[in-house]
Amino acid sequence: MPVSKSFVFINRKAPYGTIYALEALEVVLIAGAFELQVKLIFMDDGVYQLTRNQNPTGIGMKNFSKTFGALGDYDVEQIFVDHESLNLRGLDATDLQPLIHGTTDGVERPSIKIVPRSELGDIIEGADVLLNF
Amino acid sequence: MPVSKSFVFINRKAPYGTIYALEALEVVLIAGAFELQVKLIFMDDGVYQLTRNQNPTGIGMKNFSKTFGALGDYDVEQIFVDHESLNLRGLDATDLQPLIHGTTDGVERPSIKIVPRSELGDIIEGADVLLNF
Amino acid sequence: MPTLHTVNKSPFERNSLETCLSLCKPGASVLLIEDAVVGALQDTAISRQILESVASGVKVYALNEDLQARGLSCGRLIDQIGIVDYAGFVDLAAENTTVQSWL
Amino acid sequence: MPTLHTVNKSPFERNSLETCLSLCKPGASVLLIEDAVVGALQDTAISRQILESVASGVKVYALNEDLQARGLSCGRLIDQIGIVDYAGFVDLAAENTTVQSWL
Amino acid sequence: MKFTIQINTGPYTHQASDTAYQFTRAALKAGHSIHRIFFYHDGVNNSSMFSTPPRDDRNIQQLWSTLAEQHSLDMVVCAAAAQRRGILDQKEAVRHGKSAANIAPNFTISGLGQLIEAAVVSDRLLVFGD
Amino acid sequence: MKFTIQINTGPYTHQASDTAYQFTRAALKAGHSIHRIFFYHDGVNNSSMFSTPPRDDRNIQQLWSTLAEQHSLDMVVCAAAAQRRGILDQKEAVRHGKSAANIAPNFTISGLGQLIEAAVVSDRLLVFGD
Repeated sequence: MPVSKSFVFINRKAPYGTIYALEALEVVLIAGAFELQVKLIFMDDGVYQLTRNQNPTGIGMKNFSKTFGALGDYDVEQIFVDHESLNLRGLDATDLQPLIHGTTDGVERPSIKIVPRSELGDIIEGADVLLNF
Repeated sequence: MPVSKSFVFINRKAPYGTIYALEALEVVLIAGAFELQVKLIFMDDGVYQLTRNQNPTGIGMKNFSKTFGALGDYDVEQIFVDHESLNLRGLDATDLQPLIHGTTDGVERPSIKIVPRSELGDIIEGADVLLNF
Repeated sequence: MPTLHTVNKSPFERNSLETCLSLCKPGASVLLIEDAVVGALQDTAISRQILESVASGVKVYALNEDLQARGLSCGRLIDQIGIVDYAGFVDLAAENTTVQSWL
Repeated sequence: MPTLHTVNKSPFERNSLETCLSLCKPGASVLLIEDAVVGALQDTAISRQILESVASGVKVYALNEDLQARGLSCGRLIDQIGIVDYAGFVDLAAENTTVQSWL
Repeated sequence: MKFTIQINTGPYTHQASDTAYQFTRAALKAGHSIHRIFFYHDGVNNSSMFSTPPRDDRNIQQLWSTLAEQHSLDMVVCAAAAQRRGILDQKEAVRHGKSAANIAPNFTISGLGQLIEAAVVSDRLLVFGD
Repeated sequence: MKFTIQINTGPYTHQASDTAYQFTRAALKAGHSIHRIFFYHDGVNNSSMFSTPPRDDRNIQQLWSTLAEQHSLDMVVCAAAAQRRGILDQKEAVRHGKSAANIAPNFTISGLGQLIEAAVVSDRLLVFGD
């Protein structure tokens, strides 16, 4: 395969109401295994994918949000969340599950960065490949 | 079967982008054949179902909007279009295909009535059965 | 003849809740299910419209199982919204004379 | 690195066009396809936002085959929107360096 | 009270079939009766016997078939919608020259008239979809 | 230029598969090459050989199979998504004890790695969906 490309996954759908969030995460994990440079964007209703304390037992589904915690192990360390999307939805940083990754100096660092929308525009413009779910 | 019920079909989806408009029309025709009292509501993007001069040849589909012209023959004569939905979309009555039905005095009358949203609320409250597509 | 209105999509993604609230009558009930339960949170872009509907005599509910699925069950909901489970959904459908699903 | 943004849902039903326009950059192209072509009409609830994007340097297009399907091809479109066919869609995808589909 | 349920979306991709299932179970538990469950549009895909979800996930087709078995539910799949989307019973498979049927037990293919009839005779119609 | 196409919705219900087909034809006509067409989510349902639309309607599965035949297209159906939704090739049918395969000619079941590989080696990835 040619020189490594940067992949940006854009997640805009709420979890559970549709399967897109779950099946997108399966693609992210595969991309992580390819050792690509991977960034994730959560915006619009996609921010609900990261909420704490999800419990879909009552709707008969499994809690796939725990899988986000494994992203650090796949070297998926750059997770961008749209500030405006959180704000419109009455959410803030404390509503999101903490996601971390290890660094070469042995310290664990947070993977989630809350950014203004204009910065998401820059990330999209800078990507080699855009995947939408 | 028990005493005849009034059926109201609520059409809120644009044609061609999804199949709901076409498959809803198939249900309306069946309901017409049951000799029920049938009313149709077109609101939100459902108003695009009634535009004139549809030509989906270029997208590889057939023009099902011609079938609306047959509704009068099935005694489906009460078609309500939301004024506010037209207005927000830059449309007015002249953009819609004329739909007519015969009357006992031999005169053909228009089936489409453009109404304010509050009247749609009344029609929905007065229905025995609501079908949504 | 009160109607139960159900809405299943997020009000931040689609217009179905807004349309529903724009024409439902005093005495009607609106039940948020599936992704629409996100509309039950306080201080969102839709919360004022919900409170106006409640003030006009519309009853608004959210399905508990869907709230819990999305981690939204922790005291952050609009006070005037009633919480029901699937059994309560069935009761609402039986108590009202028709059900309007805003798909 | 200009991006081609495609939007396929009506801006009156979903928020995808609004989100797209809120972050696309001068020099980017936005192509309306499928149900999104209804956004190309003059004097709608979304037309001002489209004109503002055009003024900021974003190029906006609509797919002709989808306009014709919906009976919207009759001189009522926003003047600043370019009309392309499927071959033009392919050219836009080739001329820009990436394609962002706002699903 | 007599309910009829209409389901417009296929399994897994949208929650509608799950919600309809939970509603139906709760209605039966509360002592109501279910006149018919009508699968329309992509809803017909809920009846595919070929579906094999991961072991740790629910099997939506089996949930419906089992519920129908336990409560003698009348589950009808729209014939026209099923043809477009590739759901076949034995008769349709033979008629269209296909290698096998794929419709699961307790689902029946029939016409749209079954939806209208159900709406007429039921106290409530609930539609679950996209 | 080398394109890869991803399709996320099934046939008929959403226009995405039709649009992807028209785009693919136009790209081939313009002299571009198509590295792969990847069917994900409900997109896997485009490969069902059991689909029989009305005679006056297009047959989306056949359109794809024919285009693939003419241009030697690599059409890949995601294995995990196909299992959930009941799309089987002969091997999967045997493995899961189902009565037959229903995947149409020129479609191949494979893994998600095929999507990532395609995105890496292609000049452009286009996603069509809901």
